[in-house]
Amino acid sequence: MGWYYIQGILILSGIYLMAVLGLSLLTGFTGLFSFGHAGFMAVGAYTTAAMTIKFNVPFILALLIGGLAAALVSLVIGKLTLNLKGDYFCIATLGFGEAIRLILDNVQYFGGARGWPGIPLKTGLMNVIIFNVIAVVILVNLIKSRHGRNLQAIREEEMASQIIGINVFKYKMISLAISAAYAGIAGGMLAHYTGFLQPKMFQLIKSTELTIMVIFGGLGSISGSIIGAIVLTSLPEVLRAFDRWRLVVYGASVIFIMITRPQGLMGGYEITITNIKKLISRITSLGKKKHTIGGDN
Amino acid sequence: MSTILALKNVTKQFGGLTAVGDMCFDVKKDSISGLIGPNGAGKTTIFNLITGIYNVTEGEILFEGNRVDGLQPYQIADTGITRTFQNIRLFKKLTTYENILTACHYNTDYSILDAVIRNKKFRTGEKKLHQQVQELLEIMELTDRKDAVASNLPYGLQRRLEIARALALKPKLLLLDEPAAGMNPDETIRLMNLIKEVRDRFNLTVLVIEHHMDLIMGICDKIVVLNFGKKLAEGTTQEIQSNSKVIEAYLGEEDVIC
Amino acid sequence: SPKPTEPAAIDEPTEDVDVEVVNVGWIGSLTGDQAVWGNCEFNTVKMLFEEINENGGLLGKQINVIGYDTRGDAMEAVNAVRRLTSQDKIVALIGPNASGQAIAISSVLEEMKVPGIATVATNPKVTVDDNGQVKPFNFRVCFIDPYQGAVAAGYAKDVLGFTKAAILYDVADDYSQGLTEFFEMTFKEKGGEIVAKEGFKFGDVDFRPQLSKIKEANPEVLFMPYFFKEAALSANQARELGIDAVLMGGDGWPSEVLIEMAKEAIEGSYIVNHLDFADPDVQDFKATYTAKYNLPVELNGYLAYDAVRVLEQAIQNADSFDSVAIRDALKTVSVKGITGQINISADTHNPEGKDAAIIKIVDGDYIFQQKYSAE
Amino acid sequence: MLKVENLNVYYGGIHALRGIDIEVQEGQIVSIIGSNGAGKSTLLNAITGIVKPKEGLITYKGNEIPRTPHKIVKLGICQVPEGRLIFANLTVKDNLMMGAYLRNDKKKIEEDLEKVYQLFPRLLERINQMAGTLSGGEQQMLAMGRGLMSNPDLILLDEPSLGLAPLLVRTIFEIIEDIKKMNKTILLVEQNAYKALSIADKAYILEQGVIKKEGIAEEILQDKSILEAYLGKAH
Amino acid sequence: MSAFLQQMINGLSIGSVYALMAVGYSLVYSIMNFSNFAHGGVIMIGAYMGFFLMTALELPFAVAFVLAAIGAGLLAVSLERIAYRPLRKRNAPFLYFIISAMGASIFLENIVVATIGPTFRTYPKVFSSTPFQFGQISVGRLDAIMFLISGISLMMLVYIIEKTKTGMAIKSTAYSIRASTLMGVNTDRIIFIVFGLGGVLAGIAGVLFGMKYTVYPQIGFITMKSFIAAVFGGLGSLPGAVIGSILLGVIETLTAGYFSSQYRDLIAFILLIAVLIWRPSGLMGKITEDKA
Ligand SMILES: Nc1ncnc2c1ncn2[C@@H]1O[C@H](COP(=O)(O)OP(=O)(O)OP(=O)(O)O)[C@@H](O)[C@H]1O
Ligand SMILES: Nc1ncnc2c1ncn2[C@@H]1O[C@H](COP(=O)(O)OP(=O)(O)OP(=O)(O)O)[C@@H](O)[C@H]1O
Ligand SMILES: CC(C)C[C@H](N)C(=O)O
Ligand SMILES: [Mg+2]
Ligand SMILES: [Mg+2]
Repeated sequence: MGWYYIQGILILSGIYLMAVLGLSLLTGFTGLFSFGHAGFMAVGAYTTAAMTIKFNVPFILALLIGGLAAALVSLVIGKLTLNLKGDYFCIATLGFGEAIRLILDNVQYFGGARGWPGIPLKTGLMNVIIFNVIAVVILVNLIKSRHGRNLQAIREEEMASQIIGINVFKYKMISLAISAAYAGIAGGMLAHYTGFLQPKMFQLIKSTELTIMVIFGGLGSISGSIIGAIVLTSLPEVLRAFDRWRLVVYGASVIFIMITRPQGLMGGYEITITNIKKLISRITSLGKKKHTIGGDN
Repeated sequence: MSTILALKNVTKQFGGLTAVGDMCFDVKKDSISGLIGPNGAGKTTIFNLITGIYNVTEGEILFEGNRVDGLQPYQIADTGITRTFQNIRLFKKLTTYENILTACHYNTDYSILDAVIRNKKFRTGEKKLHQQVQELLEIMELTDRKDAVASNLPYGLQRRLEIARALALKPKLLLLDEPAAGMNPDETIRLMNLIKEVRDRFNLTVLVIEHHMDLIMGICDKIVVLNFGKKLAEGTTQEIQSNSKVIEAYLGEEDVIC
Repeated sequence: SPKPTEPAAIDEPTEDVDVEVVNVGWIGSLTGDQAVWGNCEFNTVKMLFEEINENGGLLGKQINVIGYDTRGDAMEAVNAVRRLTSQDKIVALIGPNASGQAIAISSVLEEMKVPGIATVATNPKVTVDDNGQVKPFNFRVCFIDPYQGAVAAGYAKDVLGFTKAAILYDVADDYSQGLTEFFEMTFKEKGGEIVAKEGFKFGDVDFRPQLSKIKEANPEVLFMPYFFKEAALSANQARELGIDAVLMGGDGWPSEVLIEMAKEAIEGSYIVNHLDFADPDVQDFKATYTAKYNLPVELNGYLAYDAVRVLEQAIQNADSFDSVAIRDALKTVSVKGITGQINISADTHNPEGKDAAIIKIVDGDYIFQQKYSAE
Repeated sequence: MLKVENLNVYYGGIHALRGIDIEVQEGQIVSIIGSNGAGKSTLLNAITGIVKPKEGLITYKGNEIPRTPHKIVKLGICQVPEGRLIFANLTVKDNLMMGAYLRNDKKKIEEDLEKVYQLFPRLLERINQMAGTLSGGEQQMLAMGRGLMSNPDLILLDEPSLGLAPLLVRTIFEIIEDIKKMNKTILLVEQNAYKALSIADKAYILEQGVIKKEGIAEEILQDKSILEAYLGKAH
Repeated sequence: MSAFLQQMINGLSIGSVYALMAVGYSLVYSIMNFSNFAHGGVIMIGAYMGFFLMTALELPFAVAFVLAAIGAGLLAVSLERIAYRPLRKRNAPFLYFIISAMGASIFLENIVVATIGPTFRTYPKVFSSTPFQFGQISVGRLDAIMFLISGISLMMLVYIIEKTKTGMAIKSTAYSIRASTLMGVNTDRIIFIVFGLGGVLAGIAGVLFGMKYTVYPQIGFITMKSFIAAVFGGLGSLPGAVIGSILLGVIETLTAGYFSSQYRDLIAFILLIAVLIWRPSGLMGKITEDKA
């Protein structure tokens, strides 16, 4: 296996990781489930590509503009839908995600449904890594602050959050906007990695894949999301050898994970230096007994 | 003593049902007042109206002289009113410590940007919060359970944690909805003392709903009795205990055992 | 259906190109709506290179064909070509079997400097970019849509004598859009009238709202420039709604499946095709293929055959497996294919002067009418 | 009628019931008292099959009870659960009818429905209201009423007086005595120990998953030391 | 005028396809409170079963139809066993069910691709393709049949749910499995019945869909629309599902017929969002207020 190929998988994992980190904030820490994140990726992707191609904006700046555009769109969507309960919110986001795609289908300026080839290839391993490191730091710092705690309170118990003075709607908006910005940047990186954009790339199934990654890693665990993104992005590549059984295996694994380990790989735990130390001391005290990270069942 | 909370002709209807009708009463600052009445009389509904969870159909609610009806629940919390719930609503998967810490968020004002770059403002703010949590844990005698996940706490402690969480807001008015439900007599008495203590320490005004008459009679300066969404009586504990309408509708003839 | 070669079976490709085995890539739909075509194309490519290998290979080397499925999806096609060019180190690519995918991958071929020969991708943009610049590494062996559209329009107007045409097309497909555009242009130029033009999107199965509108416009001929599945469904629905116009399609139609699905509805329809299936020149190939795979040859098989011949010739002319050298050789290749003489033009990378074959569906059979060429 | 022997229940690592033995005679009221978290609800849940004991034998009318709750209900055992568990999405009436789910005697069901309305006139007033919007006390009445609708032989009550107004608390205990008069057997879990003991024939005191004391209810009620030790010093 | 009527007929016919799919969807939602995205997969398998029973085994249509419906019902029930029951026993949040369902749908689609192959198949002709002709307007025979079958199955379902004890048990189980158990409801059986019924409906929808269009592994995709229709009408409300479907079919058709066919799907989704904003629980869904 050539380095070029491995690098490709890493870049792709990194791109999805970016989106998954955002979704993790929304789903894992705020308790909102979105099936429309592919839509935000699409907004970011098309905006970024338009910036670099049509307006000659430098790539990094264009990415940020792409993220911003996705965040702005998310604010409009949030304004309309964040009051919906549970599954209806989920479905509304699904509707929006699909609507964004269908609108792009009709924007001939970007090639419409047929797609937009020839986007310059600018996404490299280096800039993906840098963006992700920054994204993780921002996320961790946010979560370990009063603002992050407010989000988690909303996840746990919405009415009680109101009562302790949390502006639930505002915080949901913030969470949605940040996660959309992450997805938007991911979209921009994707555009400049594949060199080709087509609205079809951002179908519902993409949103689902992102959610699967978050859940696979474990809701409310950033390290889980990171592992989830990398494992699940490379899985289909690794499974290419299975040929047409590839997606059969993929589908079966999704079910298998859900029914055997529904709390996800990390089950809400984080890999941190202190946790690793704890783990090591536990392992040593347990003697030779094998132990998984995060312990609990 | 001045009036801190006033309900003026407050009505709440659900479809055709008038859950609360033309309700008027005042709560004096620094007092402990009781709200009692038969099941379904509209007590919880009044709490829901005061805290903005339901909108009033008619009438006004004044807090420290300002209208609060029509505000969002979080805005009402801003003005200094908070509550506990009849059906406990803790942040179930968070620990005792985290439950209180979250509720302390008011007492610092660093922004999201401050948090992301971890500047001085953030660090001093956080430090303040953690100190406050420690204090509250001690007062509410929860220190030894601070790392327990809320949903695993025994019922009694869960109720106490709800009160601690409410206190973290440094409220002026605390509404307690059946804080002693599911507690045995002994625990009820301890709770009663705790409420008094907390009131003195934090300069609180308390409005409490209870069906345990020991508690109500033991701590309330004033009692409002509801029946069918209307005010049936209002007065001191003695007045209420001897009020024949109250006895008929709520207390019953014999001496009630908690 | 036959299994594609397992990419897993390939040994670690060495960085050095000068080894005994050289990789040639293929992509196309092995699954999805056009799987019948993709499979036939892949089978053909594999079969021909096996023959070549048996006869001593090319320039003394054995050729290994690596193929990936695109599910008919442009994005998948891009991924597959990236993998072929970077990991599998192919020297040239054959396929894919539709314009949408071919246009999407063209920039990857340019970036990786690996030449590709499209089989049946007829949209002009496959080899030429928006500014009319030819794409250095993209070639094809079929005629293009301006020509195909003109042939269809010309035949409808001049030979069949229709003056009122309607078009139903797939907005999500480059091929369908291109063909529509050129049909419309020529038909109007020739004095005909387009009385209705309606779109749908890939994946749709119900076309009755659009067809009802078309029916209102009362056309004499209904042009349906898209693939056979949609063609069959929409033809059935058109008849059901009482549209009795003559139906006409492009090279997206020819397939056994079409007849199977819509035998009655498409009776008497016309198709613009790349070749006459009954042409004596193609019978050999047809026989060998059917003997080997026990399947009929689909349209793509013939063009894949020609693509292999073109590539073979180019490699021999270049006398090297260097991708750039092969590209240079491709620019001037001239071989006799089974769909006609193929002279690649250095300016457009298209074969020059290939005639179209008009086919009529009679009694559920593809019956050749005449060669027809638009001037 | 009901016999529980050496019952052990675990929640993960928590050993919630440690070798419980109890016995309920037909026609009796048996009270189980104990502080929060003692395991009272767990005991009832184990009897109705909601939680699966790790060890132990439960026999009803001499036969070992089945494992699945719905089969247990069929035997005539009915639980009015803690926290009410009414069907919030059904009307009051439908909730009551769900109580009679296993019954087919239409006439008798109508009669019992009338009886429930008599006991709890408030429910009649709210007959078409969605149960989820009832007040806490109303929900408790509904849960009781629903339990009665199944016309059980053995009825398990888990803190039926929780959240009820004083007057109603008394009514509830009267109703419990009425139910007993209807020749039913009652296993009662209560915080309100005095009330519970005063109507019971027999009582068990449960502490941290272990039976600390059992005996005739009246005797326990007289025993000051027990009262102080297990029921608090308040009285 | 006749053009308009024809478009209305088209809309009704598309709507009844959606309805057949949406009702099964909604039924499962009404009890499990999650969107069973594997429903599309069951429809697809149903369509294949009908096809092979008729072609490979050469069974008469009626027999194949019934067997395919039963087969799909069994498939749905087994899916419940494998993919949902373990989650149910664990009280997992609804999203986990959705994800598991999506996994199932990916699995079903691709197992068909891998085994039967990706090409599409055409049903043998059962009903004549000559439509009923009313002046200028034509109504396809199959369309009329589908319309009828959606109507009948809906009425049967509504009867079961609203008028029978089993129906009440379905509703109570939907709310709380635990409490229902305590009423003596065999909740496993209720869930079995619901999934079985949903599966049978899916099978019926699959066969009819296959006959009308074709059979291919991606049929499930079309259920997206019926899902929208179900949300539209109010999730969990069966009449809502049908009304939503018919409305969606008609609106889509009119959009395509009088506005632009490209915007057909977009309009569908915009409508979905508009309805949710206007009525957060769909046209016929119940709005429940959270009670403190
Ligand atoms: N959201 C609602 N919709 C319809 N009716 C409601 C709603 N909320 C409360 N009610 C009705 O309003 C009345 C008052 O209810 P409330 O919860 O305030 O009673 P309460 O006094 O707190 O009783 P309890 O002591 O039993 O808790 C009840 O009859 C109840 O059924
Ligand atoms: N589902 C559960 N998971 C884990 N632990 C549980 C669970 N249910 C109960 N427990 C624990 O088991 C013990 C017994 O609980 P149980 O509910 O039976 O007590 P109880 O006597 O009914 O208390 P209360 O008076 O509060 O109702 C408690 O320590 C409780 O925390
Ligand atoms: C197989 C062919 C019908 C493909 C078509 N000519 C295209 O360019 O997409
Ligand atoms: Mg209340
Ligand atoms: Mg209990």
